Amino acid sequence: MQAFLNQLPVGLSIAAVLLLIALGLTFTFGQMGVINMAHGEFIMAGAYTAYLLQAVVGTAAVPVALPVAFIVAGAMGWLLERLAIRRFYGRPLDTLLLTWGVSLVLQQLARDLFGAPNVQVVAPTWLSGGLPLFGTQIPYARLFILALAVGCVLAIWAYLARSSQGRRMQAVMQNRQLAAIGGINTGRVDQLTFFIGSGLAGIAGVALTLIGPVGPTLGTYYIVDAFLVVVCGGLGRLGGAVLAAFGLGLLNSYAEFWTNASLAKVIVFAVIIAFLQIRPQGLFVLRSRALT
Amino acid sequence: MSVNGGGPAAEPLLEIRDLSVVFDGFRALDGVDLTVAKGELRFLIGPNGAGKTTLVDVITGLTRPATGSVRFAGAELVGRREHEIVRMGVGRTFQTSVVFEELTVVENLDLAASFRRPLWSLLRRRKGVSDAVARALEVTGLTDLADSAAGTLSHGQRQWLEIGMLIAQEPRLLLLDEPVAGMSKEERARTGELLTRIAEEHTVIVIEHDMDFLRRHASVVTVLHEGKVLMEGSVDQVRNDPKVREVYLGRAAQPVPGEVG
Amino acid sequence: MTVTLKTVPERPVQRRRPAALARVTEAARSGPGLFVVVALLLLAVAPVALEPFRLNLLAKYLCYAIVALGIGLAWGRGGMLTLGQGVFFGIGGYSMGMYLKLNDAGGELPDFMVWSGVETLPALWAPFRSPAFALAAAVVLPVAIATVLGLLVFRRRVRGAYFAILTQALAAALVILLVGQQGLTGGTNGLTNFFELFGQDLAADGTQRGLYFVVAITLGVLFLFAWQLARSRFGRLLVAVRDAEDRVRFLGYDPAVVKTITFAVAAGMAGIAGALFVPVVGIISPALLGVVPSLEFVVMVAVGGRYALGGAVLGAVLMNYAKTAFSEEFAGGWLYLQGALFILVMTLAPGGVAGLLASARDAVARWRRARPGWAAREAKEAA
Amino acid sequence: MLSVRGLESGYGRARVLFGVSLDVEPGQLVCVMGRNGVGKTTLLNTIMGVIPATAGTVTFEGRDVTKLKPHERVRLGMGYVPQGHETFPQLSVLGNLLVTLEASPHRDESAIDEALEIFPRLKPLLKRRAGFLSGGQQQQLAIARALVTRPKLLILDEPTEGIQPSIILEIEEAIERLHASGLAVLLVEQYVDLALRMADRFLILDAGHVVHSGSADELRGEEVHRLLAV
Amino acid sequence: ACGSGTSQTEGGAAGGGAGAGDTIKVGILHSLSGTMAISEVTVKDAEMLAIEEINAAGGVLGKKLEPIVEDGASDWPTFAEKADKLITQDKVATVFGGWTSASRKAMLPVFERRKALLWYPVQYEGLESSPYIFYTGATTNQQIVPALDYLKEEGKKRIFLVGSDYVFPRTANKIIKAYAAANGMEILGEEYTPLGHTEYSTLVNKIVDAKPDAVFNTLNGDSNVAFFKQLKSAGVTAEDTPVMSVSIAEEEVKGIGVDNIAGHLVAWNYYQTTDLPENEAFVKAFKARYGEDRVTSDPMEAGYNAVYLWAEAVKKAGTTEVEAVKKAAAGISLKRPEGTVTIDGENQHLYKTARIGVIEKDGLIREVWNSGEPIKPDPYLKTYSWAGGLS
Ligand SMILES: Nc1ncnc2c1ncn2[C@@H]1O[C@H](COP(=O)(O)OP(=O)(O)OP(=O)(O)O)[C@@H](O)[C@H]1O
Ligand SMILES: Nc1ncnc2c1ncn2[C@@H]1O[C@H](COP(=O)(O)OP(=O)(O)OP(=O)(O)O)[C@@H](O)[C@H]1O
Ligand SMILES: NC(N)=O
Ligand SMILES: [Mg+2]
Ligand SMILES: [Mg+2]
Repeated sequence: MQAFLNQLPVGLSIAAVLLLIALGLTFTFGQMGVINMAHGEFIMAGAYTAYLLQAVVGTAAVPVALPVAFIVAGAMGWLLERLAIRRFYGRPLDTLLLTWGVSLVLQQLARDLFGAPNVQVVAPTWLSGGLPLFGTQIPYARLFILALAVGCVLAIWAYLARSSQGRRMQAVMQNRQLAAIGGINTGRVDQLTFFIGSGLAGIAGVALTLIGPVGPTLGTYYIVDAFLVVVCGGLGRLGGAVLAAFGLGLLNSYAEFWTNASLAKVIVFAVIIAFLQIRPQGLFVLRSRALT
Repeated sequence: MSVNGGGPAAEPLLEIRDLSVVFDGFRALDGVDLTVAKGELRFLIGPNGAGKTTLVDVITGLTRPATGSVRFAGAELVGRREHEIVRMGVGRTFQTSVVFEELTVVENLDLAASFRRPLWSLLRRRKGVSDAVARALEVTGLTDLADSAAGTLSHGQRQWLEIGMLIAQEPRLLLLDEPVAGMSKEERARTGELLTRIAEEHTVIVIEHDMDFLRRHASVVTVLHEGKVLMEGSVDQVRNDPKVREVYLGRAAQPVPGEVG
Repeated sequence: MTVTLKTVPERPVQRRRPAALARVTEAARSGPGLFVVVALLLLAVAPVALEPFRLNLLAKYLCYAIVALGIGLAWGRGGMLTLGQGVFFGIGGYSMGMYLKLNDAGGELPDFMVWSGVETLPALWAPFRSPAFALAAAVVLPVAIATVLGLLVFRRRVRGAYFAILTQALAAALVILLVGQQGLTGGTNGLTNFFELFGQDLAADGTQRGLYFVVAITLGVLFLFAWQLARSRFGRLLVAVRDAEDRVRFLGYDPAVVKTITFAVAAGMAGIAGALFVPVVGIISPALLGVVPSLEFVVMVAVGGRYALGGAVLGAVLMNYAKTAFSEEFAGGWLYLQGALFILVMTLAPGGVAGLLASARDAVARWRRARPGWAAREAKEAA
Repeated sequence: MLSVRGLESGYGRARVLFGVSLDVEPGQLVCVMGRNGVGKTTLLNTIMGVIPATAGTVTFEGRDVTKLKPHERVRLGMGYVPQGHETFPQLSVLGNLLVTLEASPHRDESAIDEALEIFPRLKPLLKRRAGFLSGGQQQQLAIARALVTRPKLLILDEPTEGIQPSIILEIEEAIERLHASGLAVLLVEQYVDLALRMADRFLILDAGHVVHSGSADELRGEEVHRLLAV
Repeated sequence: ACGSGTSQTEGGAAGGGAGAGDTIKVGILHSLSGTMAISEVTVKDAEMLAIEEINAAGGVLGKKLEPIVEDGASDWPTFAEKADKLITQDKVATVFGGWTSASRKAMLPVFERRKALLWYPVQYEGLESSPYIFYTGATTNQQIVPALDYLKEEGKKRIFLVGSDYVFPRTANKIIKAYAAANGMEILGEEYTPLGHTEYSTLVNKIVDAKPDAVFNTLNGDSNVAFFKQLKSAGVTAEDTPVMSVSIAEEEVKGIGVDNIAGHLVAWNYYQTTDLPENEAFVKAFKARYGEDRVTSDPMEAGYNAVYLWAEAVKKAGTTEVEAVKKAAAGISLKRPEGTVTIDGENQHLYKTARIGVIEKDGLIREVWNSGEPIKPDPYLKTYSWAGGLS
């Protein structure tokens, strides 16, 4: 029982990380059907933004970087959309390959700009230490990430469900041509969607500087997991992504506690395959009348 | 195979009993009973949203009913997978036609005609055009377009191709969902002739809103309304039924659009 | 009115490709002449013209080409973007590697087991003493796994991006598993340090040349097989499943079966490629079959041209040749180059090199037809 | 109001339209007819900019719109209901209406009520996902959606396709009412009689060419059938 | 910024042209791209420095050295392919290269088959002694065993093992467990994570639960960053629970963040701070060549040494011919930045001095213990009674 309680906050904190990195994908993958393999590199860009800002603002880099990284990564996403992705709507699998090429280039670019070795972002002092709970301590950094994830989820939800921009985005995703002849400037909607999705990656990147390495390959460590969250959640379903992130986070933490990290990963994959047997389209399914 | 349809008393090919479909609490079908005899040409009409397409969806395995049974030639269809139902001899078209855009018209038809072949024989290359395909090409008038990709067909041409594919399948029961929608008058007439020809040898259920078409080709009509069978009868009975006029035909039941005076 | 963006998975995915791409598919139907030319180049010219080191590299590229061929079928024709071909390649490779290790160890424990502290040969290894078993396993295991997996996921209508990501996760999981079971699999090191194959010294130039012929001929045979498959009714059916899977059900076919068969064929090809790869290159390790190599297989196909089977082969040889050549010239820049090349191909020539060639041929044909007198000549020929 | 001159377009290298010209004067109802596959939908799509014109011009209210994007044409007052009753399947019926309303220049919510007055059968369905509607319901929604932008010219591609007879009458009435209130309409319609009853002018298309055009009176009786059966 | 990450053949001072007879080609084979580039590029830099220095001093046998640089791309089969290319195509006299054991294992058959020489510069798991490889990094009895000795001396008896899931950590831990059993130490846990793993909260929780005296860390690469960050934010301090690492050198400390790792222990044979005149010269030359902000580390120094050791053997043999060089190499002893190293002719490893260091706030490592004299290499641990059952 103690072990169970101990792992609970661990699972939650893993979930928060998964959720934060997957949120941007709910936008680009879920809303636009773009499988953006360079999402990981936008995360990396966010992390390096914090690193660069550190030279200016010192230990306040993490909080200051949040909005800046959103804009930096967002701008990168916007550029990618303008230069390449807009030729690819309706060919989601092609975007996967295209953006993989982009991700290779961005990684090498980071290596040339910042060097191959990892760099360090110093966390603000108020994020060091942790909250004692169930005999262990939950690091403040994790709580910060959790709060950040919850904040982003709420903001996105409000945006998608309540704003006219969000509705427009959904319309474009569901029927691009119809949206255009309904008077919607689909190009602008695409740009904005990609900007926000990529910007969220930037925010995730800043958060990740608190717990992991900051280097050119940062993105590659998270990208597969992030996609799995989106897949399990159901394409473009915010609620699904949240549930999936928490499900996978908890599963991961308990599986690792009772076995080991390697086996836990394998178990998680196995569970996902089994899960997709039951819910092939993820937790929250977008239903429609097939063929009609 | 060609059992020529006898009278209404002929043995039933399709028996639907107490069929209900519920979508998120909304009853799209509500206790539908329907019997179609072998060789019959049955028309299914009803207001938009009455549940006609849903009924076809259930018969063909696309939608699971909440309750009820669909028996085809004595076998239960509910619970079977779509392709199994097709293999039992039930074919359908779709309200919005779906064809394989990258394949040519012939290839579309050929695939439709080939499902009974053993899988390994599919590994051989198609040589020439089989009889079933040739017939489908001829009756749909798509011979000229035989080698164009189906993706380049117009709306109406696609509808023809869909019907052609259905014919090539040689099913025992054909379900046609609004086959003449979007067709010009002459094409409607041609489709009607085609339908009459098919109905000589097959059992057919047609969903259609075009009353002119209905009057020309239908004998027995079933009217669906709000998920229930409102009535069943001849075209005239249906057209003169006040309830049908109210919910379906509208005030001016007589001058139905498309009728030439 | 066509809907060009269909991301809702349950709707039939009907992509309307640029007309040029449809033509590429057509182009794939021609070309026995080209096949003969390439076969002659590979079998008669290359072994004479290339020194052993280069010939060995070519053999390696051709192994990759076999994998690419399978992907060309599954992805180009069937629309199944498999990001986990490394798994099947690896199973084939490990099957072969296990046999070679046991053969070299002469019934004793393979070297890596000794230093991993394994004392008796694991039961899993025992049957691989038999070369026949190993060769069979290299094909049968990938096919069996792909069949089971395919039936599981395709029956549940998991497709498109879901399938892609799932197979990617599979590759990631297998790598972790292989790395973690060091005593059984050699861990990260994988299996290497092989000495002989069927009594021949693997290092000898003669053996390597022989292996080259085996690889080239295998590729040729598999190519013809894939070609026939693509031209057959089954090939048409596969395209139909790719474009409107749900509609295919109403033609009386089970798309899950069609997809599973194709996926299994692709897996079998990858397995064969893996088994050939090991004696040619002399190593099989998790690094060869993880997420990145699996993606690279797909990249080869995309660059070569996914709509033409020959494109897959071409892409595999071109990409790997470029990789070798560039990394010899400017090591670190390879990533830029690969990335840039790839972005360019995907944006400007989605049909890949084969697509460009087909367009070029079209252009030439148009130009010739435009010349006066052409129509008359054509009419005469037709008569 | 709408003036099309020498319009040509097609798909890839396949040309479908060959120099089509037509005019819609303010308040006029112009009907395009022709057999399946002659290029009616292609014509409308080219007029709306969904397919680029390879030659010719489209002028709307004196402004050359040939190079404008579809959404820009909508903003100028061209409303389009495409063939095949398309919707945004995951949005509710109300969402479908709102999203076009919000993209329109006027953004006046009462336009939704006006549209619902014309199609009262949509009222109980407002909260339903559009993708789950029946074919006929989707068609009504599609027309209502075009109406909420308060177009000056309404372009309809076979609006009665798949509609129950009573509603065809309602749609017909609605179009007539809109027409009577001064709205210009460009209509593709297969029901000859309906077309003839409503149209001020008509146009018959065959194989991408205009084979006949004129006022409704010129086209009574048998001639229409002769022309359409070419 | 790594000075010359993408250069190919950085010629010696004289820039020896293609004219065959006047240069000796040597191969440099490290990962210049991929995940291992981060570490291996630094070793390549050190090796290039040694070549430049030797060339500046007149070369070997009167000829300049001409380095041919190839990229192993962090991919083991590529290492094998490139090794073969260097040997058969470029006909190099010897190759300096490799970092991971996996890359070495992949290259080994190539060198043995072609009877060519590889100089491998990184500490490794032992249990190997190829006649065509010279091992200039530490084997286990020169790094892991002394580290355990040190922990034992410090009274750290309850140990938790953490490692990346591959051959080096697993073999190292096997040795550690054997050592522990013989020396009254207790192993509280043994955990492996995949390479590149970044989520350590569960593992840290297990450590917190087990309350070990020390953690023995064989994690490799980026995982170390995540591990130390998460360890620190869970409240585990170097005072209470020091972590002894064997794969973290000066280069890695920066990326982990000095704050996160200061006070923890490492075991190597060399630090930038090693107080010897030879080292002072090395560090000075290195910084002059590559920049003041660069640091030197154990594998770099071992790579740097490898070039000098080979050059010395060639001089002694009077030829670059492999068998002669091997014979000449046995017993060569040089004063190097880490102290005196001597080639053990029996197994082609080096006698090396073991050093335990603590990571300081400035990111450098201060030596707190050393073995006093170079330890004879014993890759199979034959001289350790407790290691009897290991291989
Ligand atoms: N999957 C679904 N989820 C929710 N509601 C649905 C679904 N499918 C159908 N409906 C609803 O069920 C009712 C019946 O629809 P159906 O398509 O069967 O009508 P129909 O009789 O074919 O109409 P039409 O003639 O207009 O095509 C409609 O109100 C529709 O909105
Ligand atoms: N996407 C396309 N690619 C290539 N050719 C096409 C495409 N869409 C239509 N066509 C061709 O263009 C011609 C005109 O098609 P269009 O859809 O405009 O006809 P239509 O008059 O609207 O017919 P319908 O009454 O059936 O709707 C058709 O013959 C068809 O073959
Ligand atoms: N030899 C190593 N550290 O892999
Ligand atoms: Mg219907
Ligand atoms: Mg049309």
